Amino acid sequence: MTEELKDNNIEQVEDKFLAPENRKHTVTGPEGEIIHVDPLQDYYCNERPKAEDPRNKIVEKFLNWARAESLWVLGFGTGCGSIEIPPLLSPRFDAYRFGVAMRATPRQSSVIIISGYLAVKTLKRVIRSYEQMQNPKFVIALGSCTINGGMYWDSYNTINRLDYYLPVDVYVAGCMPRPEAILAAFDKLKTRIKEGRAEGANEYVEKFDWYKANQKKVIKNWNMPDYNW
Amino acid sequence: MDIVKKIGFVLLGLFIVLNWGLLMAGIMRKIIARVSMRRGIKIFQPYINLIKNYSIRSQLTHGIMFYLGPVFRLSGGVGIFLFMPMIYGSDIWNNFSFTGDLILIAYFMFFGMLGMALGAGEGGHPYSAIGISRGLAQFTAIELPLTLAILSIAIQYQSLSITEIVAAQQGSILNWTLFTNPLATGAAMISFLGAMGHSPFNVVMAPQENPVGPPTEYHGTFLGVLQTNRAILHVVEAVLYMNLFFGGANNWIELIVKTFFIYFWSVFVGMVFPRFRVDQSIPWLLKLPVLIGVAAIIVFIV
Amino acid sequence: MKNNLTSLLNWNTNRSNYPEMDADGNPIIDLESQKFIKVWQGPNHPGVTGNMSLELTISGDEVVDSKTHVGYLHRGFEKLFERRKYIQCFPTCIRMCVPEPDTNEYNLAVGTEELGGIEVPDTAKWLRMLALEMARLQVLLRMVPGQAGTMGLGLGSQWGMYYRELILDRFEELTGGRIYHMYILPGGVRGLMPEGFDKRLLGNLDKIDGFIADIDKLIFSNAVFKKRTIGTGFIPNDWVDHYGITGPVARAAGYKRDVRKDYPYLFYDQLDFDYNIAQESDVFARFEVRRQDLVTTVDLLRQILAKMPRTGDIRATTPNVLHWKIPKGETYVRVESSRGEYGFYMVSDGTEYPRRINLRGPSYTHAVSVLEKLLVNSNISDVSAIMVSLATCPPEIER
Amino acid sequence: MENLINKLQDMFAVKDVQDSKKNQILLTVKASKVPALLSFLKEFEGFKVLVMISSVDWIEIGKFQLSYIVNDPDKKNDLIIRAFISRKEASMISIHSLWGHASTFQREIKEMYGIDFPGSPRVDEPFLLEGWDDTPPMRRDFDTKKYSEETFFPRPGRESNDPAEYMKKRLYPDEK
Repeated sequence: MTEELKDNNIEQVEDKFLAPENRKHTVTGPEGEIIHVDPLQDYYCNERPKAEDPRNKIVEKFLNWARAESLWVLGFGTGCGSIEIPPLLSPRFDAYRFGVAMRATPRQSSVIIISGYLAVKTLKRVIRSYEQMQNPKFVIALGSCTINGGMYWDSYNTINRLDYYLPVDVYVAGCMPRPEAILAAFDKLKTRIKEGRAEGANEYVEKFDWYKANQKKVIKNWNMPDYNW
Repeated sequence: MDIVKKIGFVLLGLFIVLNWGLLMAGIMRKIIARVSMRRGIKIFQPYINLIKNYSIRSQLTHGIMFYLGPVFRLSGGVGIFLFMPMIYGSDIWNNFSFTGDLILIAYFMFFGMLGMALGAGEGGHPYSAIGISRGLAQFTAIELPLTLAILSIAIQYQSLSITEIVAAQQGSILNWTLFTNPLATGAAMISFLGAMGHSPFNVVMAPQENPVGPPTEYHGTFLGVLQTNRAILHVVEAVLYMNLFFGGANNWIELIVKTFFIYFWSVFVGMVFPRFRVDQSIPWLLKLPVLIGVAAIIVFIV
Repeated sequence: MKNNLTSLLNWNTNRSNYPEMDADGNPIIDLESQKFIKVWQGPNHPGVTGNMSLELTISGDEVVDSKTHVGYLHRGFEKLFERRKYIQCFPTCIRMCVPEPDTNEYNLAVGTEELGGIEVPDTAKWLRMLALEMARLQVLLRMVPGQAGTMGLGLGSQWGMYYRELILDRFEELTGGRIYHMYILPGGVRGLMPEGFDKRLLGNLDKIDGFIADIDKLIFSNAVFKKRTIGTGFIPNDWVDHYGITGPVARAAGYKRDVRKDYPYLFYDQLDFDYNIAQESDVFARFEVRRQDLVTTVDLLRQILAKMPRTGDIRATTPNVLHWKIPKGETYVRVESSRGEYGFYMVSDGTEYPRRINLRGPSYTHAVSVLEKLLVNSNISDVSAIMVSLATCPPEIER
Repeated sequence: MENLINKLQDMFAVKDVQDSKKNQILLTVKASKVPALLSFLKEFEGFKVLVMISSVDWIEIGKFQLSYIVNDPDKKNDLIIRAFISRKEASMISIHSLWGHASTFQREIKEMYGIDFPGSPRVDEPFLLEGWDDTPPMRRDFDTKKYSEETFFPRPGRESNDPAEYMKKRLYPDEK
């Protein structure tokens, strides 16, 4: 018992940003039994993610065509680039023509558009949204700020390179990229998917430890489960 | 041997209905896009979305009810289809229609919703719970005018069999319930707006008010099943209205044209109205449409 | 007994005393009691403008307590300005409010000119006015139908986006940029109007007149829209000064607050326009004020085009901008943006780097303190409508 | 305005009065007198609106400047009231009871400069940052470039060339 208490104490000292209700603690049940609770563990997804290999070649080719022609984008405007997303869906540019649609929930979307710079606080939410999306999933990064920090290269609160935290499929340069550029990015992404090269989700699984280490270096307040698929 | 042939035709009918549902969704999306000055999606986009959803590699389930939710929903849609006579006068296309099918269908319309409630509840997302409680509350209010209309028709035609109701409307366009019983048609068409999930009664699935509502947690194959059901449900509910109020169909072409216009009515209204809140829509539904429905019954009792 | 019966029949009871408050005026909320649920709206939620989140405690469909959480867009602009010269601040500062960037450049330019003692030529002033009003127009074209979009009437927003594109085209012609223009610099503006620009702009304005007539029919006379908005999100009169509410939100409460009239800058005193005021102070009134603003802005653009000189000096001579030492001083400059008073507090310490540039955007009060109060006892479905009616723009809160 | 300034000089010993521009006056007052001055202005002189509270770090003299901008919406006047407090153990009297949004400004200043406002609502909660354990970022002695380079994996950029030297190297490599 003392061992465990010690462990808990160490945990608490290390995670000074962890909210009190999120720390590991023990609860006494109605019949006197002691239950250990780790609020940051998601009990449905408490195993490491697995890579999902493509099926046989011909079937996969057909499925990839369907995936490419129906891109459901997570409606999460992370930065200033999101000002160009509504025009994208409006009469002038009309991305619906190309099978692009916005979805409100990460579970149903296959593309996440990182629209511009990511503040550390947003990065945490983006990672969580990304992990909740289902394999196969793709990332489009808009703007110079996701490539090298862009205008905010020396800011203390924005990340510099997105590919250290998430596997990026398509980068769009510019500040801010015009809707035409975003349409071109969708086109590029479609080509990648049809060629079977957009395996970002599997890449994320393979280099999982590296990604997690990078993410935890930046996000000091790691107030979420390690896996949440 | 006969029953095998029957099952074969039922499955074929289901296939036609599914395809027409998906196509109709594409056409409607195209019309909506044209009104908002866009070109809109490809007409076959719903098919691609469906294939994509079935091809998602990883899925996760939150438990047995979560898994069964879409199955219940689908059986609700297929159940209506099974007992719905599609084509009047045709032996093979009237499915398993029997004398009391109207009551069974009215039950099946609610059945999918209940299954969905169980599944969405187990999903664990607070917005699905909020969405489904809104949905059930509102759907009860939506069903009420429809039930009154059905009662009114049953009294009018002295029958609870859809086939007989359709038979009574044959002959001339003036024999349709639309003209013989306009009050019941009015109440039922208002209820149809709610059943189709378009504005002003779509606060259940509203993206702005609560992100997508009950299916928030559903993805991949689960979502594919829900979409399949949606395509079937839209057609069979339109077919129900067609049978009850618009004289039924003598062939598939007539069915397609009529269901298209019936469904278009809900899209048309949904295009130009924002949505009600639940606490506004329920009182609204309980006032005017219910009064019309009651009036429709009184007219035939007296 | 009778009282109970009437309250049973009346479903719009006064809920403002629910839940009970403690001595400090904070609601007593016991999450363990199962009466309340905590839900988060945002940052990943289509009903929230921009990247922001609301922590709502709800009881049934009613919000009983709300907390705003901002900082998802924090880039540390005010720190970055310390490392940049005044001219280098321009490309950075326009990103502080993305939907309407021109007010940022104008404020920074005017502040720099005031501290550095520079007089701007007349033509440049007219062109600045043109740019500012065009910016306001493109925001309002998005925002006015967007109010109906929060309730599921997306048709108006789609049309609005089309007409906004026309104005963005004119911006591209005038400045070369679509969203970020960098047109207004210290000492003047970057260029004259291109040939035929005013004819094309006037053509677009005529089209926008037609659009306003369309949304009048689609949204203003829409029964469901009125039912949703009238009486929703009521701001009491005494909040206006107590919370520093400005712009259309204050005007919808009957207050005459418009920087263009109160502290005339540029040549706004030569133009003929009036305060757009409503009294009801609910979502519908704010929407109506914005719609009036849209009409006024179109009218102002016509007046500006009629009155402005077509040629002339557009740039005062300034010292070399890379070695320009601004004298020591402090100033507060303000401009009327589409959301309200938009001000910069600038402190110079006599070097070529600014000591401090602090932005005070209207959302800073509207979306943090006012929104938190306003959401209490509202329906959870109305949250996004109220948020949009306050014209929340998260990047200017967080900078 | 002049009348008012004379009154303020008598009552609160304001000093350093400057006209920054038309209808805008800068003045300095002792930090302890700020709440009294502000409530006087609010109640009796019509300065009903608090425009903003800002802060400036004067690291050279070891002081923080707090600026309160108040506005009279009827007579259209602005006052910028400056108060200086020590940089060590910086603390200031909170004015959250005078204006509803003052606490938001104070919360931000607490986070960005580390100036404490005892009693202000939610002042200790993080406002913009999350999990920040370094020097408060807006202080002059916090180096944002260094922090960014150490934390955020900077992407190695192009070698920047001095154009004059580059041209010389390309075109006249032999010349000394």
